[in-house]
Amino acid sequence: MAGFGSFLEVLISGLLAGVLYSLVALGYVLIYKASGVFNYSQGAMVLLAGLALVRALGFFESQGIPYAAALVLALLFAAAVMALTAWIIERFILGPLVNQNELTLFMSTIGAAFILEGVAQMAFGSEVYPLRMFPKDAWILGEAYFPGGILINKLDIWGGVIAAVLVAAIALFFQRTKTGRALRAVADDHLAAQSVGIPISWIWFVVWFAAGLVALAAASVWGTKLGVQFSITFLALKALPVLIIGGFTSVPGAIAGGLIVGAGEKLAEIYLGALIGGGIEYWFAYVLALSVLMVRPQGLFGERLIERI
Amino acid sequence: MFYREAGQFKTSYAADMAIFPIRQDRIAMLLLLAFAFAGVPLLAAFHVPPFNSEYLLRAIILPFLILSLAAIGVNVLIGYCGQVSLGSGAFMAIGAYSAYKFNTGIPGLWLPPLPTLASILLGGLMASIAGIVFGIPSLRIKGLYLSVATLAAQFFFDWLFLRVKWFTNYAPSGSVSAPELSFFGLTVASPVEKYLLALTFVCVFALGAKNLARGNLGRQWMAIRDMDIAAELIGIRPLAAKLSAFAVSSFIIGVAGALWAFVYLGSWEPLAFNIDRSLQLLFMVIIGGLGTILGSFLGAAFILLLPIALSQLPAAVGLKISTATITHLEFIIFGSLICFLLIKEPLGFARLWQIGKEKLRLWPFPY
Amino acid sequence: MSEPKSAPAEALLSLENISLSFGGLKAVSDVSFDIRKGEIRAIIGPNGAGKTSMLNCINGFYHPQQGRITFKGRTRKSMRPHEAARGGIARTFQNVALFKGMTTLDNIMTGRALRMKRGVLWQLLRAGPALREEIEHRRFCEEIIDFLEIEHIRKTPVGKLPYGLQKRVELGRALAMEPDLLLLDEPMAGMNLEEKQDMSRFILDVNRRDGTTIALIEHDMGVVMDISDRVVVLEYGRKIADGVPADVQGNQKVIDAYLGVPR
Amino acid sequence: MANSEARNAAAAYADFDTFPKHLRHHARIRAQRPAVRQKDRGIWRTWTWSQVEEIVLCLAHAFRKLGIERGDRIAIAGANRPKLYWSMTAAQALGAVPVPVYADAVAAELTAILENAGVKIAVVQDQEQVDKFLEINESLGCIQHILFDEKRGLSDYAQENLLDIDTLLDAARADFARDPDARAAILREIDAGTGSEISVMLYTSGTTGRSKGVMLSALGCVSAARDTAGFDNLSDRDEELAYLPLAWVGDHYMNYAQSYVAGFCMACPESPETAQQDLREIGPTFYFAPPRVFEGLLTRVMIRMEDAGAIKRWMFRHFIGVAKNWGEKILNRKSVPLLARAHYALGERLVYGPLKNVLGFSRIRVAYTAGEAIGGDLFAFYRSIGLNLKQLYGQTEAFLYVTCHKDGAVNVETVGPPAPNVTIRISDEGEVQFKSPGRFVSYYKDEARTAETVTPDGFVRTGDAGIFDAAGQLRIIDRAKDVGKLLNGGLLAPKFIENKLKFHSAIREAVVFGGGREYAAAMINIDLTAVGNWAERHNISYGSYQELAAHPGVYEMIQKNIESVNEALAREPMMADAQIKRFLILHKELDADDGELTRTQKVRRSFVAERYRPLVEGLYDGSAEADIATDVTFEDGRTGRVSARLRISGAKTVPPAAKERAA
Repeated sequence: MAGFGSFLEVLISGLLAGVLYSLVALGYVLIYKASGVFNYSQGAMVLLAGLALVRALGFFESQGIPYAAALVLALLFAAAVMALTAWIIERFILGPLVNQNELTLFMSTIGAAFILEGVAQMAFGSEVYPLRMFPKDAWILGEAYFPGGILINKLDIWGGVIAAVLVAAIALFFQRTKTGRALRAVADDHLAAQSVGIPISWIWFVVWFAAGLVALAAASVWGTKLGVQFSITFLALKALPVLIIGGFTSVPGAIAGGLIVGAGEKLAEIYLGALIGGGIEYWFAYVLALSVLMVRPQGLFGERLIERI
Repeated sequence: MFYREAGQFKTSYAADMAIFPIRQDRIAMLLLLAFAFAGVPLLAAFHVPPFNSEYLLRAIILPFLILSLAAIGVNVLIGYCGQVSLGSGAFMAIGAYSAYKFNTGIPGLWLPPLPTLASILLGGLMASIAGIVFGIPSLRIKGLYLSVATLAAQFFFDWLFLRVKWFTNYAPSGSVSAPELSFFGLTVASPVEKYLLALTFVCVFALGAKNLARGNLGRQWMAIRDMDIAAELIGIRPLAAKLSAFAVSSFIIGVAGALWAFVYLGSWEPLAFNIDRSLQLLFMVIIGGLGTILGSFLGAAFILLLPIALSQLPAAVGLKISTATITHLEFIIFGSLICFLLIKEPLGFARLWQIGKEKLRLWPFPY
Repeated sequence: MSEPKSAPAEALLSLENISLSFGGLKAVSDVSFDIRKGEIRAIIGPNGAGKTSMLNCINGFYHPQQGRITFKGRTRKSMRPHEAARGGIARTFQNVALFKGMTTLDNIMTGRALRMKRGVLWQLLRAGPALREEIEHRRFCEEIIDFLEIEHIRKTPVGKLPYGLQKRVELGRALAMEPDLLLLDEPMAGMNLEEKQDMSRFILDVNRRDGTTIALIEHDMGVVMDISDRVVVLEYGRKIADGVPADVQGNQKVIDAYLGVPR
Repeated sequence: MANSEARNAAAAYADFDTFPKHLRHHARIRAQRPAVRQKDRGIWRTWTWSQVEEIVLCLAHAFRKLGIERGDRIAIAGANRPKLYWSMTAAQALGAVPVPVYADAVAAELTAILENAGVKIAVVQDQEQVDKFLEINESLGCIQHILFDEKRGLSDYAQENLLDIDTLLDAARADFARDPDARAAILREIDAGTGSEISVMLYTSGTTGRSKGVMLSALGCVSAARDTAGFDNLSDRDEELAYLPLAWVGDHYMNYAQSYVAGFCMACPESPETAQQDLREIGPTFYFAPPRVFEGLLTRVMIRMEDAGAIKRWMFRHFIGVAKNWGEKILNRKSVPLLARAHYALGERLVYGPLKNVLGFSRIRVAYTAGEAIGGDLFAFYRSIGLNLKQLYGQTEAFLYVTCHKDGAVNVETVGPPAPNVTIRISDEGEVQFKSPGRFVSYYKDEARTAETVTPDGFVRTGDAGIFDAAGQLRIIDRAKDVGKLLNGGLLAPKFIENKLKFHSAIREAVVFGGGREYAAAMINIDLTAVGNWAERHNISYGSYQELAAHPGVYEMIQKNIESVNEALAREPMMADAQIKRFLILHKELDADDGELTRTQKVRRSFVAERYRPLVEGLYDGSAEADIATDVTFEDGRTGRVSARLRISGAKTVPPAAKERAA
């Protein structure tokens, strides 16, 4: 045990890692909130967005375009890919399944995940592609107070910044835009939304596109951290406990859940893992989530349902 | 068209409540069973194609039977009781590793090595106990929240069997091998013997599951599934109903897991029971048809055979495609077919079967 | 039919000073009334008067914040659902709450769940005692099917049935519990004249033949006045009248409530 | 030894001249074979012959305790329930006379019958019947006890003379247990019964005037039933569903008498709504239905097939065509080319077999239709798909059979040769007259009408006009008094034309006029199911029967139907003059409650002509419209007045050229 300094370092790095989980979780929340669909394919979307980004970046750079311009072009390209994806999913999968039960919709997104994973790798390759969008070096802070100081990754800070920007953007979107307000109406009652004349297919497209952009943001951070590769889809599974802790429908919940999971996981690994064997971060988040649910079945920030009969 | 039901009337409730009340169905079922139990081994013995191929029995029919069994277990929980679980793979793993431990003996508990059958059933029992424990949250957590919560079981047991070496008898590679299979003195080794073993298990369990599902317990499960509040108000205890579904479901899944490890794989690693297995089972019951035993078989056949068919297809039509591309294509086609089926028939193959049967019964009328 | 019962029967259930609220919203405030053994007790009132909430308190789906419930001589603050069911309270719902994926027969059989005792192992074999038990209860349910005249839909999944028949099946499921107290929440809503007559006949038959105590919510005043022994009237969660149909009908407060006179 | 026993039994069998004696015989010979089934509480409850015997003895004992003596009358009312049938046998066991009455008869109709019969006890099905009988008895007063089968809704009834059959049975069982002689006494009563006693009284609904009580003797019933059971080889292995009205001779003959004589099992449906399903479950081997049932069934078959997919529709049409060509020949065991036989066999697998299965006809060996003439095409359809459907011609006065088709010699134009032991002659006026074993004794308390009906030499006048064809088969043309002449001298047989019209699925009922007029004209009732379905497919919306009936499109369709009938008539030399020139579609369905139909759903032509006189005038005075106002009875018993303005339309007749060519 390295004392309080080491504890603080673990805590901070955990919290920041948690923010990165939140980035992925935000995509789920967006879609669930607006359409009641639990989107298993969010992980595949991150993979698709990441591959599109990194391969386009490589291509533009190889054409002699300066890095900054190439990056902008690549981001635009990836965004376009996500828009197309959103359109296809809405048009061919979710559209025909409107009014089906939650479970069927969930299964269909698993099907979509298979398709996206296959398409992404077929179109953009299936190797590990390094991405250098954000600095990966670290800061050492507080050497004055703790022996050896506290090591903080710059990338994690970037992740936090991006998450903050996204949350703000989503909040603005929901509060201020007509489509955003419509989205909330749709979430409450599909029929009601239809009766006030909002085309539900448009709303679903918008929300899937938004989730695609969130996936792109997540991919840029995670891609920088790990390289863009197939295993990035497993992030989806990492983000699920974040989601249940925060509640499926809550944007702030996704952030808070991420922080809790990130910090809890790291601390547990260090302090608990030593006792019962390593690798517990693999399941710790889930058990944490389960305990939270036992107390609050709708998650920390979820909306409580009053049952009527 | 094949049905001649005129004159088939029931003079007792027992006959009216039979699994196959229609004579033609009974005959078809008996023929099928006779073929499965006697026909297939005989054909194999006399080397009649395609049953002379070891590949067919060992790599297609055997896994189909065992996964059908697991799917029946999953269906009890999801299809009959409406509790969505994504942790079925873990319960298979519990069945497999517990059976392994019982089969090889647990000196710490003064347990000598137990016979294969006892080990397999005890494996199911262990899974059942774990199922009850992880089913407790279902009392407060509903719907998708519950399904995600069940992933906790999946990841916890994945980790447990990987990291806790006691379960693998400290095998250095982490991989374990099943001892010789022996039932009441009979050794089961050849593909045909293994096939008959798995077939027996599947038939017995399918019958048992069907009996439960159409009895008092099954009705309670379905009541909880269809409208839990009303069920509670007519005196059904959600706790008992849900936990019994978890227990029965996990037991069947656990036995299937033990069979999967002992009979099909022979030697295995925890990877054999990861989240992909859970999702695969989930697909089987949904594509096959929730709340039907038949659907478990149809779903298992489809999900298992589809990738095999897909991987054989390019070669069969003479296309030369790189293996990576084939894998990706498989992903795409598999995903598309899933979506297509969900859109076309959300109630699964069993529903299609039922519609087809109804059509035959009413033939030539359309309805 | 309308002649008063001779000796004043004892109360099967009494509710004292029940208050119930959701968050800040008061659904029921300080309501007391009783239901006597063997009577048909109607609860009426305009929409949103708290009638269904009262039934929900009686069978334990809601837990009132204040008040006491005495059922069969035992007094408690609130009921629990399965406790109510075991105590002999059955219920039908305003918006039919059947098990949609099951047949008429299976729905009614669920009403017998409490009385079926055979263990899982026997059920697994579906032989011996389990089969005998199943048949015995099937026989019971068939009597109900015969009574409610729903033979022709015995094996139809209830989701496919028209509304009127669903209401009947739901009554069948409640009857299968052999209840002492039967709570009916708008049993005749959305029915035509003929269906209403049938339903009234069933309710009266159950009451007369089996001596089942019945509490019902109903909007059709004709039916209420015809079949009920006593009527309690709620408005905005408060009791405004209680008595035999003739008295209640003449009560000025009740007339105002129904005509919407501002208070 | 077993052989001689059987021989003895067979010899003794010939002496059984009453139904109770037959019951005792079966209870001895086939004690454990099923006698009666009833779909009850979801399953087919089955009673063996020995159980039935015990119940009937108990019931008879109960009747006796209630004061029933030889010759008393007992009314039976309700649906086809075993206990009602058993009550008949129990009454017969005591020498009393069961009087089954129509369950749906209105009170006034019923009062007349009960008064005429002077019934002492009524055995009824349920609360509905109890209410009716209680009401009637307030004025009648002769009914001493009312016994009921289903106690639902009756627990509140305080009337002392209201008795539950089950309670009576329990009491009787107790009596038997206590006093062995009680049972023996009933057995003695059965032995004392003779074939000359009246076995049953059936009230005919008659197309004119009040109902008459047809008295049938026990031996007459038994002999008639035995003759025909032998004719069709009925045995104790046959099964049958009893679904026809108890009071109709058809039911009493087919379900009651035949079952006792042949010893087969009779099944009772669960409720009228489930009768079709119950028929399918039982899969009877012997079946009897009036043409209207076969007609309704075919209409539903055609409607359902119209909703089938294109391939199935094609397949259906194709194989029905094949059946039309060969089915009848195969059924009559004529020689048929091998290829056609194979083609038909394929059709049997794909269409006819399954069709018969869904209709519940798979196991039928013999099916009869009677009551009125059946359309030729309708008849041919069922025979072509392999259903051995035959016609019989009969009357209550004959205990049903006068003639019937022989297997292998079936011709739809005729009703077959005289049944075994029946003698038939055609009077000079062309009326069919017969003498048969089952011939009735007389009308109860109605000597005058008995004398009108029975000739001095013992033949019964049927009132039908008929001729024998070359093969010795009887052909019924019409009611003797209905056959008329047009002004130009052409023959007009209204029933003949009406039946041709009714074969079209859109036409439910038709009334043809023209006797003493210039030409034939028709009033049409459309079939709401068939036309409603047609309207749905053509996006025609309608609010009521009346609105649909008046729709121009419907008129057009009916006109086409009539014209096709005219073409068919043109081909018949004797009928060619009676083609229909003008018609109208009635605004309401003809209804037994309004007196327009008899209880057996036959048109009362003269009544209709009188009631709709303005319309009939309209048909002949050339006007395009006619007004009518009529009183109607609604379902709930209220009456009201309906008035309407109906369109009258013309139909093309086939020119004489065609007639000449045909001739």
